[in-house]
Amino acid sequence: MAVIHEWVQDALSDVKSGQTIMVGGFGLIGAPLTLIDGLTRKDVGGLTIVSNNLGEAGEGLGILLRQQKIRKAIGSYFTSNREVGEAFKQGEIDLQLLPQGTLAEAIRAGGAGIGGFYTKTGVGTELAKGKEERQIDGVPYLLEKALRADVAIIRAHKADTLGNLIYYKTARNFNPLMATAANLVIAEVDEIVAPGELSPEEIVTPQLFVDRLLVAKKVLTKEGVVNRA
Amino acid sequence: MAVIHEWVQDALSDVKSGQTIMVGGFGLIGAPLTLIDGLTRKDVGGLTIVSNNLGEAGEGLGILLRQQKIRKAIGSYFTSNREVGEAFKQGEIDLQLLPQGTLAEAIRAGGAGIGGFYTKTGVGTELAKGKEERQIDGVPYLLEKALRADVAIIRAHKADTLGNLIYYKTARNFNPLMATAANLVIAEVDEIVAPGELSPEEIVTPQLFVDRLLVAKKVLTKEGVVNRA
Amino acid sequence: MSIVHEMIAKRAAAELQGPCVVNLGIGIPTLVANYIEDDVVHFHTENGLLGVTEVGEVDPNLVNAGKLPVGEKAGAAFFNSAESFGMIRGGHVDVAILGVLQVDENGRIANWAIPGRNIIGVGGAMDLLVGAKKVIVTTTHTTKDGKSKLLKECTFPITSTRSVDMVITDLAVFDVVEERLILKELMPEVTLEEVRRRTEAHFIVGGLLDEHPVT
Amino acid sequence: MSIVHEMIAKRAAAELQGPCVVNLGIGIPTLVANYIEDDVVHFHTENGLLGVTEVGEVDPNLVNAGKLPVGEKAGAAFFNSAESFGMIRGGHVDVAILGVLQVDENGRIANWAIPGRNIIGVGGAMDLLVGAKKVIVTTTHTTKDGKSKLLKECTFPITSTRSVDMVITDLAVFDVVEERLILKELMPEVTLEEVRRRTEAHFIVGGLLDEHPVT
Repeated sequence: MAVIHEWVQDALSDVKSGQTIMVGGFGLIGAPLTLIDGLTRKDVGGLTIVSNNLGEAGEGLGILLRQQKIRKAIGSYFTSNREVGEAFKQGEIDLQLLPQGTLAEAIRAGGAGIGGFYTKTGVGTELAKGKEERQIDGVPYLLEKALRADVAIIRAHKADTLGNLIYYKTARNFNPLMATAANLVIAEVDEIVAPGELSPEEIVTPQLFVDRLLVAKKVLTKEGVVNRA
Repeated sequence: MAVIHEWVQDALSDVKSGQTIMVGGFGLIGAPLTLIDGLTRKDVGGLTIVSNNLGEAGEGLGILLRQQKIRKAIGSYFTSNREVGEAFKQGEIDLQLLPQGTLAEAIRAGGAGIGGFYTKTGVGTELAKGKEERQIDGVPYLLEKALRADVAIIRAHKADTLGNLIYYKTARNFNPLMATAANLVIAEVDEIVAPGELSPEEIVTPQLFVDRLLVAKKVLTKEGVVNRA
Repeated sequence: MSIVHEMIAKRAAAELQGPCVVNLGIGIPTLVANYIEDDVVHFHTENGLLGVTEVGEVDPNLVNAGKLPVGEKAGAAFFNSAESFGMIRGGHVDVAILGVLQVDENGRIANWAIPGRNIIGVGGAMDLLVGAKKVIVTTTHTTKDGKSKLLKECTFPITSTRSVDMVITDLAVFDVVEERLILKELMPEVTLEEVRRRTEAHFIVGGLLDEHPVT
Repeated sequence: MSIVHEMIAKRAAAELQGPCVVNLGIGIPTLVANYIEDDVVHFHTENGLLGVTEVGEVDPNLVNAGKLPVGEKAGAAFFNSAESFGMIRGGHVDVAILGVLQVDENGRIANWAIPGRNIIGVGGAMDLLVGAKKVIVTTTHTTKDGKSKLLKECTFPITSTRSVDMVITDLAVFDVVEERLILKELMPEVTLEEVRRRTEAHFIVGGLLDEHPVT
């Protein structure tokens, strides 16, 4: 059940320094660009960010990185922003690298009350270091722990006023998972419609997961990130 | 990618005695009634059935039970068919009882290459017997193993000819999960349409999970199970 | 269902205030929906629907966890069983209202098995107990043959090590605080003496005991 | 992309016969789709689409794992990242075609990290290695400075303990059988001698070596 906010700073009002924040998107695709922009204008620091990437150099979460507001990042592919590696070498940021499927599954587990799970992915590799390995029916698996966050900021296509969400093409990615795995879930959307306008069969994120809604003001277009007219 | 079958016995042609078979449905709702009926007419035995229930007395999977074709059942609620308890007392059937959420999660895990998972559900109860308990971040969890099957028979609403599936209201239940967790997946549906007729955003079971399609001949109506005109 | 059941359901309904997601068990809990007019109370049924409302035209494929026909309200959503129990286990359901066979004096319940009977089913009971933020139990105070359902210890297998939050019977309402039953209200025309006589479990009488809360 | 890359991609495309679900990695693998006309070959991209086809009108929110614009064909489906990797890890993807940095003589690959460089990313590589039924590697045979990418042992961190099934380079095609590289084909105008000279890894020359399979 969602509250609709007009201003991004109102939507972000309970975000505090030191929190863990999940951020949807695969690079800029499906990223909550308005809410990320709001974070760059907010006086918070020491954040732990759970997101597949840290944006690109100076774009999206890449701005938060430059602002040194990120203490730690948990993701699968930081290569898309070469400044992450620099910051890591300088000791400015902690990184936890997970295979993309493990990242997605760990977030889903966090949202579903699953404490951890055994995956085949990563067994025998550098990313298995420090993780418990266990045979199940003769096959080796790694134990991976669930991930949860204080806040999730996500991007969807349409919401109804209750907070039900549908997504758009490959902008779906991590967003429906993160919607389940945080204490406070804030979604930015293209459009907010009345309950009943979204088919009950096509709703991807039922409203019980969503706390706050905001209409997107920054959107990804063919020409890059622009302010919506 | 699916092959369309006209006759139920062709759709069931690779089902063999001793196999593990997942059967969709919550009671008769969303159960693949045509395929179950096909199983009752097929010379197979010693089956392990994974299904929330074993139908009702003399209905659905309840017929297979009377035919003594079921060696073992894994499910969450056998109470809806009192003959299950009788068969169990007589030693005619093995039962493995799981909480409904654990059953659903174990099937999903089997389909997703997850070997096992830690759930809070059932800790400290009779259903925890013989299961590993483990603290994660100070909270006790039980280890539950993934479930897989040789064959899944499921019920969907519409398919396209590739095998993409959508479901109907609460007849969805376990069906999309079982579609992922068996070596051979057979779906019965109300209607088969051309690719592109189902919206890519609303498809619940993508076609890579589905091997065989059959149009339902036995359907659940307000008057009970009837043959489709 | 009897008047007694309706009275219990009505009292449980009074607990559902403001925006909340509520899962109703089979039996008395199902009746609770009849006493809710608030549009911000959303009913979840674990077989895969959020937004349950009263049945309009009967659809055999639109049912609740008791396999009874229901309706879907505007803004409802359907989902699969893993998603549904992810909601429950993951702490996204605010309140579960459940029937029970027994409650012990620590507020733990037994509601899924009777040893020696052909009742071999647990369904969603254990998931709801570990996952719902608040669990309210609705039950007749005694069995048909007059035995207390509120016992020192459950003789049937427990559903969870978690204590419920509230027990509503035809005689009284108990809060469960720090694993102790606190008598909070008496139902109309019920005396404290009667509750004492018909309750095996030890309970504490609350400081502000209200004898006639339901009018 | 160069003619060499196109040649490698074309050879890989020849492996995709009949109904199959194929995941294409970034780089040379992406080119493979250009050589597939068979309607029963379905491309999966791990960011959430089955039914990738060539891009029509560019949509910034319709991309592949390399974040390049793609199209969706009739019968395509979108899904979230957990569902997508459930498909991969769960064994529902028939073939993965991947780029590599190095291959060892047991057919194990390194394709996700270069120690000392600011490349801190693994993406879906490890999931594809453990989950895809068949893994085909496409790569130039040597690095830009002429060093063999087929090594006795990988010097970069390996992606999985699983060996791939086939290695396709601009010089040759190798099957991996019981963790050994079997030279299966030579690319046009390439001699066995040249392959030997430019390959550090030990390999076995297959019995039916075909020197000019691609015309």
